[in-house]
Amino acid sequence: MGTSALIFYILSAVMILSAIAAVTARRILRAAVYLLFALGGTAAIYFMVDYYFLAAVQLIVYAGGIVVLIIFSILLTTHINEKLELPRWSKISATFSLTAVGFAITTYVLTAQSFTTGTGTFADATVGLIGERMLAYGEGGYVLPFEVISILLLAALVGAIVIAKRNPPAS
Amino acid sequence: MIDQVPLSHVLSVSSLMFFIGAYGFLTRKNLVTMLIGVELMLNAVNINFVAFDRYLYPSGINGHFFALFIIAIAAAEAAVAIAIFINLYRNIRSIDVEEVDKMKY
Amino acid sequence: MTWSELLLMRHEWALIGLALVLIMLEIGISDEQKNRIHVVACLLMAAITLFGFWPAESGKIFGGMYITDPLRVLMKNILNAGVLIIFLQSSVWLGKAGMKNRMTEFYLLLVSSLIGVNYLISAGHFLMFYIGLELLTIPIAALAAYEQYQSKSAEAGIKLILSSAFSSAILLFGLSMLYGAIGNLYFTDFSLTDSLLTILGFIFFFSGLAFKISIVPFHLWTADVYEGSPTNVTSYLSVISKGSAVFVLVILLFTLFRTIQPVWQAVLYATAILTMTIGNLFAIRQQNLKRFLAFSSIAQAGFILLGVIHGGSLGMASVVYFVLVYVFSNLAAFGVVQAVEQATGKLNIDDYNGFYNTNPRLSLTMMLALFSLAGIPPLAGFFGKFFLFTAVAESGFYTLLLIAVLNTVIALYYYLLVVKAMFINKSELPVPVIASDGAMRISLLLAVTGILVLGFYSPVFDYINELCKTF
Amino acid sequence: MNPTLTIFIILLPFAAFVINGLLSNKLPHKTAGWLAVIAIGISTILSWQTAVSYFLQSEPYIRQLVVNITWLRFTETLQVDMGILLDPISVMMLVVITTVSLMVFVYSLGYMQGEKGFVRYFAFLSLFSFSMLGLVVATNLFQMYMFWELVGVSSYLLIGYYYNKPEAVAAAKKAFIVTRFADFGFLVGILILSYYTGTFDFITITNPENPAIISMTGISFMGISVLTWAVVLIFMGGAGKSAMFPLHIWLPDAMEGPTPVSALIHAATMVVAGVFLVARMFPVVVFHAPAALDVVAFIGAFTLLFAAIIACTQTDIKRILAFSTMSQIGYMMLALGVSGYGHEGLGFTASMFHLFTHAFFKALLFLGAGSIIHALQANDIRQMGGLRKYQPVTHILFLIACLAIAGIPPFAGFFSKDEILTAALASHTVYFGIATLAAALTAFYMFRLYFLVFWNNERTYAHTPHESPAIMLIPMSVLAGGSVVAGFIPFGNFVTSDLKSLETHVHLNVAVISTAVALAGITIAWLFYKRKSEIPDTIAARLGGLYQTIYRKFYIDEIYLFITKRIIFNLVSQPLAWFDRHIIDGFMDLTATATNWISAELKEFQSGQLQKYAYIFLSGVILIVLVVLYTYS
Repeated sequence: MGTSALIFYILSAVMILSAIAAVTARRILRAAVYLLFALGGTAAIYFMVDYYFLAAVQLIVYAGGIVVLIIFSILLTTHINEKLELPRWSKISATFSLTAVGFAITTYVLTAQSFTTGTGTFADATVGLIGERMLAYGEGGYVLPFEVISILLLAALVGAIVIAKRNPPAS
Repeated sequence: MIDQVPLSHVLSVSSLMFFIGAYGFLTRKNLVTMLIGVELMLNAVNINFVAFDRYLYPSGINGHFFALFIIAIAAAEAAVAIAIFINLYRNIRSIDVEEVDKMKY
Repeated sequence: MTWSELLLMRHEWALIGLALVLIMLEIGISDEQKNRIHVVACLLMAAITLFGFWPAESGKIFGGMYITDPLRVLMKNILNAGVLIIFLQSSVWLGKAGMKNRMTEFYLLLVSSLIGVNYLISAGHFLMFYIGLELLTIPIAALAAYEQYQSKSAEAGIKLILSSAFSSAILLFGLSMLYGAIGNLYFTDFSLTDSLLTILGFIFFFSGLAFKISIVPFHLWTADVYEGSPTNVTSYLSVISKGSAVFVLVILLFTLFRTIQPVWQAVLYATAILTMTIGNLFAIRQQNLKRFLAFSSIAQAGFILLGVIHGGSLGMASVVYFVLVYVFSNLAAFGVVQAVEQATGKLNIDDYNGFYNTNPRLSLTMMLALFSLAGIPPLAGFFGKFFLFTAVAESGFYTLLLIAVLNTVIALYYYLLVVKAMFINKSELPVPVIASDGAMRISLLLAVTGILVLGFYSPVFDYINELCKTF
Repeated sequence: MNPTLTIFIILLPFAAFVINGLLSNKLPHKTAGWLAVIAIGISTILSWQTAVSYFLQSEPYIRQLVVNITWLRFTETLQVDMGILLDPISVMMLVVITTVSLMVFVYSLGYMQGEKGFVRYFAFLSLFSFSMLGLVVATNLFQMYMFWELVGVSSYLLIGYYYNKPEAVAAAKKAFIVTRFADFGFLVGILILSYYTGTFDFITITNPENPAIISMTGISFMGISVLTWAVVLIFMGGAGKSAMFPLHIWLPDAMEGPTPVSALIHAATMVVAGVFLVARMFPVVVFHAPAALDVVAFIGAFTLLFAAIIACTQTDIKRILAFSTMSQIGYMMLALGVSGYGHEGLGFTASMFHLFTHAFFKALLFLGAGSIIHALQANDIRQMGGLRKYQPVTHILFLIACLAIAGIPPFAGFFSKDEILTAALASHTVYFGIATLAAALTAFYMFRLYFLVFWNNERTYAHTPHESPAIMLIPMSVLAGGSVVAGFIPFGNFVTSDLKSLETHVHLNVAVISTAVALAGITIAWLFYKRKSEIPDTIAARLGGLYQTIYRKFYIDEIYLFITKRIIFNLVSQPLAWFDRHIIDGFMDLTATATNWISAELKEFQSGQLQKYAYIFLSGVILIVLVVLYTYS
């Protein structure tokens, strides 16, 4: 086993464990922190497959943005020391068996599939290349989704503000 | 890394993360923690895209772009979701999912 | 990229333009003149809808990310017309105190969602498909929670956004597997092979889309969200959101997933039966009209699947035609519900007792809408169902046809319950005479004209049929 | 007369509907009522003109498409037209519908006077006439189906219209749903037929030499030819509208509607639509699907007897008439079922003839019942009696109708029933036996009704019943005139299965038998129901012949009593009525209950719990994956 393989397995273990912790921790704030670890681990994997830009985005937007958003909302809606109730045993067991079956099937299918390893040469995902592709409008160009997602972000922004902003109550 | 770790291992990790996320979504009582479950699921999807991209179709990096966009959309979705949570919290002083059941049958 | 190529995207340009105009107005207009925004929005939307019927060309731009052809343009036009009706029906609700200063945001969110619908239909790449789908949903989730001081509205928003996020995650998971199997996300050379991975990926992907159409067992959010949302948002969800998802489902199944037709036919066969039956069984026991219409729309979705199963141009034409009819019928029903709700706050079927005596025109509209939904000739809804049944008969699924036919009998029963309440039941305290405003009247007139004209004017189906043959 | 003018026959009532419907709040009652009456009046005149000019041309008559507009195009070959098809049966139906409608409209002016929704009532009534007329002139199956449904809708509105009783509402719904259920058989039948023949057009479809039709006889599904399936399914629609067993359950309940509505819809027009449909399809059925015709005959005969027996026990005047209608339609169906083609087509002619005469006397019976109900405000015949003194005109008119339906010469019913019996005799003795027995029962229950209402118990009423106004009596008299003379029309010259003239004449032996059984029925009714309160008087008058009286009383009366009370009433009729009410009806209620029960059991799925929803969502996905993967690997 090579070094990078070893790092991958360790990272995977950390990611999986923190993911499990994130969905079971009884203190919500801790759950958010575990989520941060899981997302950070993912970013590390992106690094390992040479997707540096994606890794950076993962850290900035996901870990930096979403997790902070989540932490804010937790602070706004719960007490720091509040412990979540444990879900009912029936719920846990039913859900556990369902997700376990789901995991078993998908893993079975994914491992049974014989993938033909890629033939093309790796297009080094440098920032420059990404930038060019983002603004290209031919085949393989992503300018259209790039523009459309700006509408989505704007709409989300407007939506979030207009809901969260408390108007003076109707007289 | 790609010459040392088989693709199926990466995919297994992502599947596991996906279903852990689903488990969280299905069992957690607090709405925010349910959202955490969704984020885990989306993250697993991203790993899938990246892994397929890097292992099988390295020349196109389409999966890479898809992952980028998923991150952005996840952020937007989370923002709106949290705005609604806060609004609910102001109305009923709770964000327990089991209390969000005024409408049924 | 030339000017004429960019013009292929004119539906989206027009809507983006509308959004910009709304933002400008919001900045430039004083609070007293806020009402004008409503007028401007309705007029511009009407202009866009009409403008959409300008003869369309086919083409692909942005390297195949965006595809357009006359059939897709027709689909967009149908949905634009639906949104126009919803705009018109919103005036009373937006005029209420507390809602007035959030009018622009309302239109902005609705228009963004409609832009999402347009991109969804024209998607030529799964990324555009996904962005379209999310752009369709996220603003609507915000709108579902728009009534800030009502916990029901927040509940609707939460149920919508969380379950939609969950379903999106499942859809994406399926999509990632399809990507793994094919290595391409453009629709143009998306060649599926028949492997376990593609089937698994397809089913995950399909469930995410089925969620938007409210196919059983992915439908459970529907009734709750419909009940809690403001009524015009409910109409949007039940007509535009569902209609666009149906359109895109048909496009995808008939082109990209053609190679695995036996798989999706089997899946649709089972879910269609479940959807029709469950929708009907639940509709029977509803008292709240919005929930009632929610389950009725679930049952209608089951009927739509009958045409999808067919897999040929007749099936496609029958689906497009049915959605067209469904847009008008459902919006007429929701329009009446909304008029009554805004005037009195009443939503229960019992509240409609003796409705005919006080509001003959509204109740006749409602009756036409319900009869059209039930499929009684010569209203448009009958032809919609008739073409769907013809499609099923042609594909040879006779058992399915029989079940569908039995389900229309059950459906008739509960639609009649409402008609009975309005026309036959007596009430001590009927709904008072409602003076609906001009915009609402125009919207109902449009919807009723649709119900009647589509039933009698046959070239519409001919036209759709021709488009589907060449698709 | 220019045949395209026939379009006005249909459009005029529609215009009346539109005007009355849109202006329901603004029009004064009188204007609205007379508007509708004038519209249907002109239609009636035009229909008679059409009939005269049509039947004056030399036979064989031709099927004429006087109006034809292409309306919907499904494929290059399959298209739907809207138009007017004139042939002997449609022309005859035009006359029947407009005439009876006109009488009912005029009658309603008096009967419904002062009712709250007067204008709406006339609007719906006009809508009904319009749809019924559109149905009979349909040039193709699809147009017929459209109007068929429209007829259903308008009758729904009319049945549920008048009384604010819950029964009326339930009845309206039941009528609509049962007939709709049947209509889906019709629709599927149309789909099959059009799928194979590539057309909806009647002239093409009913042409026995059409190769597409012949090829359909060769394709079999579950051992029966596709054509037979299609025809039987279409017949299912007809059985629903015509209240044939077991789809008849809606008709007795539909009597909750206003009485003139019953006269129009449930006696003369809508309920015979099924008969008309079978007659429409007749040429192809008789040659290529004789098995379907056997079904028609069997169901007709069964309903005929079944309904006649039940009618003997009923006490609600309108229910008696309802069951009587079912039974008479059974006659028509039976006659069609046993009919051949061309020279052997007596049954066809007889059926149409009976449809024609029945329209007059049954409408008259209902209007008479309306007149009685109007005077007494009661439906139960046990609360009536001796009305001949209070309502002399109604009495006479009602008697004429009773004689006509009982088949006493020279009233109309005699002639048509005679032809039916002849046709039945030529087919099978069992059918003849059933038809004869039912004829006796008909006479019996009609006169039971007649005696109980107009004679029997001469009670005093709290409010002295009064004779109805002229505006109600005049239409009744017109119908009574029809009931007397309609039988003398040489129907075989006009309406036949092959459009050529058919020689018909009264068959003496059949006529004697049928008249004899009818008289027997009347006599039984007379003995049993007329005398009741008069027995002491009779005894006093015949004191000298005391022995004879006792003799008669001991034997004949007791036998009558035994036969009527013990056997017919207790052993046959009542169980049948119970069966009808509880088993057949109950089946439908059970379906409704079961549906409600299932939906109540399922409601837990809709728990309001987001996570449960998501759980079901994910389970659905995984279940589908498991099933599909299992099938494909």
